[in-house]
Amino acid sequence: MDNEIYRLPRERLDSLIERLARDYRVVGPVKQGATWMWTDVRPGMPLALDYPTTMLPPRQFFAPMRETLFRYHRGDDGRFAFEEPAGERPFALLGVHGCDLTALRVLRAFHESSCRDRLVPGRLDRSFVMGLACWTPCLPESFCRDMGSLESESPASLYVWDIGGVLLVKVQTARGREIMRDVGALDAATPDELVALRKRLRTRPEAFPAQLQFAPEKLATSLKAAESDILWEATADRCLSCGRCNLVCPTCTCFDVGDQASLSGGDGTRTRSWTGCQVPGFSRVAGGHDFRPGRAQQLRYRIFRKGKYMPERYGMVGCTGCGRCATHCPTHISIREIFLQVGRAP
Amino acid sequence: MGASRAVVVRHVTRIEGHGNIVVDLEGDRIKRCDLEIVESPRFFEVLLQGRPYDEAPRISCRICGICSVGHATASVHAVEAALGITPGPKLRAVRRLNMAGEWLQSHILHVCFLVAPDAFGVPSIVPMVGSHPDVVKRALRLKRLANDICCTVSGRHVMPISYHAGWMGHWPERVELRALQERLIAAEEDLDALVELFAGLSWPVVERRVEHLASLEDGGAYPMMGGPLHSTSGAVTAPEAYRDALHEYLVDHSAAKHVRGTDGTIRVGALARYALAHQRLHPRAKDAAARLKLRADSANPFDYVAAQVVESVQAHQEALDLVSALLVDPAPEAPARPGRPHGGRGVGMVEVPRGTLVHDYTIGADGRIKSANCIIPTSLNLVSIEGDMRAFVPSLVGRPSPEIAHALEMLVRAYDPCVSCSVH
Amino acid sequence: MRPRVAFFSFGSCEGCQLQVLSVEDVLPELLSVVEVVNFREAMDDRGDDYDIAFVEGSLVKPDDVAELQQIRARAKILVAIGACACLGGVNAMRNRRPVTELAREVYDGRQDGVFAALPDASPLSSVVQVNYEIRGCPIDRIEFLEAVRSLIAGTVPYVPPFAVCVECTLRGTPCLLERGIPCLGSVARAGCNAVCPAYGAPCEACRGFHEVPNFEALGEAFFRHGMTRTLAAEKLQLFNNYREVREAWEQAVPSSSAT
Amino acid sequence: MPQVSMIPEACRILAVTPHNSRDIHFVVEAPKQGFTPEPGQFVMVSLPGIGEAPFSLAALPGEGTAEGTFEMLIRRIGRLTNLITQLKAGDVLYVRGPYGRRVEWDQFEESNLILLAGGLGLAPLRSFVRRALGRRDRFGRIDLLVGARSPDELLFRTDLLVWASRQDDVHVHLTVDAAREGWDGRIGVITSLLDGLAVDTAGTTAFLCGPPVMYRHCLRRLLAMGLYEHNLWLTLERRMKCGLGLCGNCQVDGHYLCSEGPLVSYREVRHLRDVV
Ligand SMILES: Cc1cc2nc3c(=O)[nH]c(=O)nc-3n(C[C@H](O)[C@H](O)[C@H](O)COP(=O)(O)OP(=O)(O)OC[C@H]3O[C@@H](n4cnc5c(N)ncnc54)[C@H](O)[C@@H]3O)c2cc1C
Ligand code: SF4
Ligand code: SF4
Ligand code: SF4
Repeated sequence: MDNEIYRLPRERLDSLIERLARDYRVVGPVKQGATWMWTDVRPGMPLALDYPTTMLPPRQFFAPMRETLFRYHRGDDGRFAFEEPAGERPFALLGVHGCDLTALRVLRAFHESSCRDRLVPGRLDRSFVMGLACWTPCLPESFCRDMGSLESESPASLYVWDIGGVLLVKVQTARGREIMRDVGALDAATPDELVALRKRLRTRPEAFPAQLQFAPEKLATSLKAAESDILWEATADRCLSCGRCNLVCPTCTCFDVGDQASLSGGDGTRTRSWTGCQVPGFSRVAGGHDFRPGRAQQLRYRIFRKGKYMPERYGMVGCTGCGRCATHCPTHISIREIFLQVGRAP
Repeated sequence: MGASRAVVVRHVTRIEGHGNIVVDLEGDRIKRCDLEIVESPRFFEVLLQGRPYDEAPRISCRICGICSVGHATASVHAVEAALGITPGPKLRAVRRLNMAGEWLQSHILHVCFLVAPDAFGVPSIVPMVGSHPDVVKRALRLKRLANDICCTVSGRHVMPISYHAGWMGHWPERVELRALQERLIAAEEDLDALVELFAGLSWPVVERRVEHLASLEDGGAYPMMGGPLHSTSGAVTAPEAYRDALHEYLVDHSAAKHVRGTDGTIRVGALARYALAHQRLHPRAKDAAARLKLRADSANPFDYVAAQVVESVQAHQEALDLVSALLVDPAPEAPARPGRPHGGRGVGMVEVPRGTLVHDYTIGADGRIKSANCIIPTSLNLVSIEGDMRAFVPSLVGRPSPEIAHALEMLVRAYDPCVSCSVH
Repeated sequence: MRPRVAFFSFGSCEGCQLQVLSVEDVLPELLSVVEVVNFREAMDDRGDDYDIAFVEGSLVKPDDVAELQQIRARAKILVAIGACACLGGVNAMRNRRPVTELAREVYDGRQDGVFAALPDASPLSSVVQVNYEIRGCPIDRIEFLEAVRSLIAGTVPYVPPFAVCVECTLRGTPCLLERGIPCLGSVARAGCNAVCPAYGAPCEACRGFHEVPNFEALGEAFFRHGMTRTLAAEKLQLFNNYREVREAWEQAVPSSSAT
Repeated sequence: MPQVSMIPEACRILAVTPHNSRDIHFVVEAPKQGFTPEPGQFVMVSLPGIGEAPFSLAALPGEGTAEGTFEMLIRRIGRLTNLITQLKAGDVLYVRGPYGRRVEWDQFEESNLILLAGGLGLAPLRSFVRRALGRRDRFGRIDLLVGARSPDELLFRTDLLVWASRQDDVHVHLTVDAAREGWDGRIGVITSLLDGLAVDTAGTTAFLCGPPVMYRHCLRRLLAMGLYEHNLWLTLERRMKCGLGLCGNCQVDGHYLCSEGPLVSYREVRHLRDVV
């Protein structure tokens, strides 16, 4: 593998962005106030290679937060005609951490299991991803190492280690090689650099102390044992049903559908927008019956979906350990603590 | 002794809030001639008590939908004065831009939507959509632009969001400013046509000796963001000493307090500002005043309309200048820190579309408002409005009651009173 | 036939009516789908024959009650617009103190004639049946137009059941609460596109609450972010202080004894 | 294939029959492409600008209704249905589908069938009855048990009359929760209709559709009667926004009922939470 690792002098990042901008809309993490957001980057803008993590996950580019499904227009015969929006420019995501790379694999697994929507898989195919290795946990709530996503290097055409002076880039796809060639960065990493990299990788786990005392594959069984409502109720007392945990989660996929229209109703759009199982109204049907009423049941559902249903159905745990939901929960309901609790339960 | 008759207009239309005109005539003799203010008191001065000062601009802007930016500005000025905060130049520029937006919005609403129907003899702007589509479209475009200025600066055109003592919760971004700049330039034609339209209209004349007041800024800018209170009598009063110049008192027929100047009737608003500061106008606004034949010494309340048209041109030019200046460097400014964090008393006095607005707060060491007093331009004008009604009625007595009523409504409307504001 | 609509206002700043007037770009279209028969702020017409009445403001003075009942009797559909009409809004903050005290502070104790005030400022629903509510201080013009569109189409307006946080997060606004700013978004009803946090001010729940507000947890959230639980109660007073609205949170978050 | 599979097709309403003040029966032109539904499937119906919702097929094309058409019974209950139920013949609905799991009908052959319909639940079960009657010789005894809140709310009365007159083919049992004068039928909950029903436990398949409260009681009774879990079929109607197994609103324990249901056997879902 070592012969596929090249050196990218830091100042060449700019030419990389420039090169990508020819074919893609280029986005990377940018600090906005107190938070990091995925934002368009242009050559000349410093690309943050040491950002903690973004508030909103990269899935926003594959399944936009609010996405127009189609536009409609009432014709002279009184009937509506429908029109799909034009396909957007494919994008290149720069600096995606292991947790978020894992999440992209979860998204693909989910969509390929029930692939009647071609928007998301299509975007996954067309986009360009540059992964980025982490050396320290992003957030106090991160437990990516325990979830096995710290080491994730795919799906990414290029994968970057920042080892101080120079950036080491692993080429993982033909497209990645093409881009590296175009920016003239096909100098192999030197033996010294590779030694340095290996050393860093060896000591990295020390920076990520273990948070769970069991393997993530065990989650499904421990959760099955955690059917008891007491656990859920005690935690859910603190839940505001604000839905932030769902929205910031990199592997949530649920959406709501709604129509917007002009005043006379003649023109409009049908859009889908993110929602989630902890958002009020999610499981309620006409007439007001809610099949999953109450915060405890909804909280339980989210955790079960990540830890049990998703691995059972898609072969991948739905939680990547990124720490977003706990960090952005107003009362710090922590999925890590819940996993820990159920894992400890007899 | 002639027959007695009453002219009553319940809830004068096309003004903000609820007011009744009540006139009792006995032959030619005026027995009673009042503008009853029957708006509901909401006790804002009490609502503010005990609240943290950061909330003050957001609470007090709810006094009035039309001049919410003005209230937020006066309020934030009062807080800043109490805490010893000196806002930076960019903060002042952004706030002034927002005020210019509100002036434009409020004046256009008044002259085009509320007053123009009188000139065209229709009950509202709705029939004008068919009869004068250009006038209406132009008014709508200008109003939209004015609203968008306010949205860009403070998030909404009613109830600004981003106002804090010493800082902004949001700074307009370059793209937003550039978009505004383009639209402001494009709107010059519309303003020109507006001046043209009003230059061709004529109004009744009611002249009476009054004192005009406006708070003039140091430095020669057109009065908007406040400063010492100047009078056409020559008197100048510091904002903190406003009580020396303005005496509030209660009358039976008005939930809004009446205010007396040192020397009887006072007037504030566009016409007063014009009287005191017409030399400070932008050349284009001066030109508009010339086309409208607006005299600097006019005391005719119907000239408020022309003065508002002039000020619309002024507000538009100011907005354009401010946007262009901000575009040179739109980066946010560092927040200004309090020099007196333990609080104290502060007075915010600004010129809102309808005239001089005063917010006077005392803030305690705990950061809460201990007491508040607000004086509203419409209150300042009430005595004058009634005085003008009294001066106007004798020239109307020969006419049928509905005509008298209509003429008086037009007079009241000319002042652009904001009744819910005046009662607060 | 175009439905006839009328606008009325009680104790308020008339900002919601102003929002209605600020639909400039679609005003001609609006006038082609409804007939406005009464709108004192903008027109002389005073039609008494209307299908839909949009009513702004709280009931604050004694005459208001009968007047509202008359509107209710005439209108087929009565829509409360704005925080004052739906919740009591800022007006209800005064209900913390007896009206005699307020009169003493502001009107030298006078409570007669034009100075008369009801003991409590209250929402329309305290006196009549309200068919629909368009919330917010002020109402959102898009939401208003959407409601009009639904009503003229013959169905009920959509009301989002979830919290302002949902819209706030989807807008990508960094959370104010996380920075120790007392934001009520997690209990407030969405629909405004979380405009306040986006412009740097905490949400003050001017649209009332979403379907399942958890006020204990709100106090807890404030506490975890370095504020007091009492502060939560204090913020809730701003727009949600009318008796029946207050009942929802009063027990859950301790109130300071301060006024 | 378009990228977005949620674009509907304009389908003309051919006939409208109110069954009572809020339940309206529609005969609708079927979408042109690939519309070959099975009983238990549903369509997504929308009015642009208002919204979209799932509705069961009350008759499949060519099975008791003309080829190229299908039927629905729609109850006025909210934002969208308020408007749909005001439409007239000639108006247009926007339809996509069919959606939902295709359950093989061969497996039910030779079996006795019990169909339990509570209220609106008769709408989907009507296409089951028609399918069975259309191939009458392949099934054993057929019992249709219908419960309604009141006589006024009994739906598809013409069908019920016709079926009732075909004693040899299908046994129709009716009950209402509460009656007013003039009703001489049975009064009581739908489970009471199971009393005295002679069944061959191994050879009987039951289909249930009705309001949420109905399921638990009926299932308990049917199991007590000795029916096998894999022979009990339920239609599980949840909130559905896409019909494609994507939006997640219909999930039960990770199962997407819009594509893995709504028709499921009790055996398949028994262990799931909040199913009944
Ligand atoms: C598989 C299936 C089959 C159905 N068959 C029929 C039928 O044959 N006849 C009939 O009258 N009704 C049927 N329903 C219920 C029907 O979908 C609801 O009555 C309808 O969604 C009400 O929409 P509304 O906008 O009028 O109501 P509102 O209460 O205003 O609904 C608001 C939104 O919530 C969603 N929603 C509400 N209730 C449901 C629900 N039960 N299922 C899915 N989404 C919901 C809708 O998308 C709707 O846009 C069926 C539901 C499902 C899941
Ligand atoms: S973010 Fe926290 S409070 Fe909000 S819904 Fe999720 S678990 Fe509940
Ligand atoms: S800023 Fe307020 S509304 Fe936005 S997410 Fe945070 S708590 Fe919710
Ligand atoms: S963010 Fe909160 S206070 Fe602001 S408009 Fe929305 S509901 Fe009202």
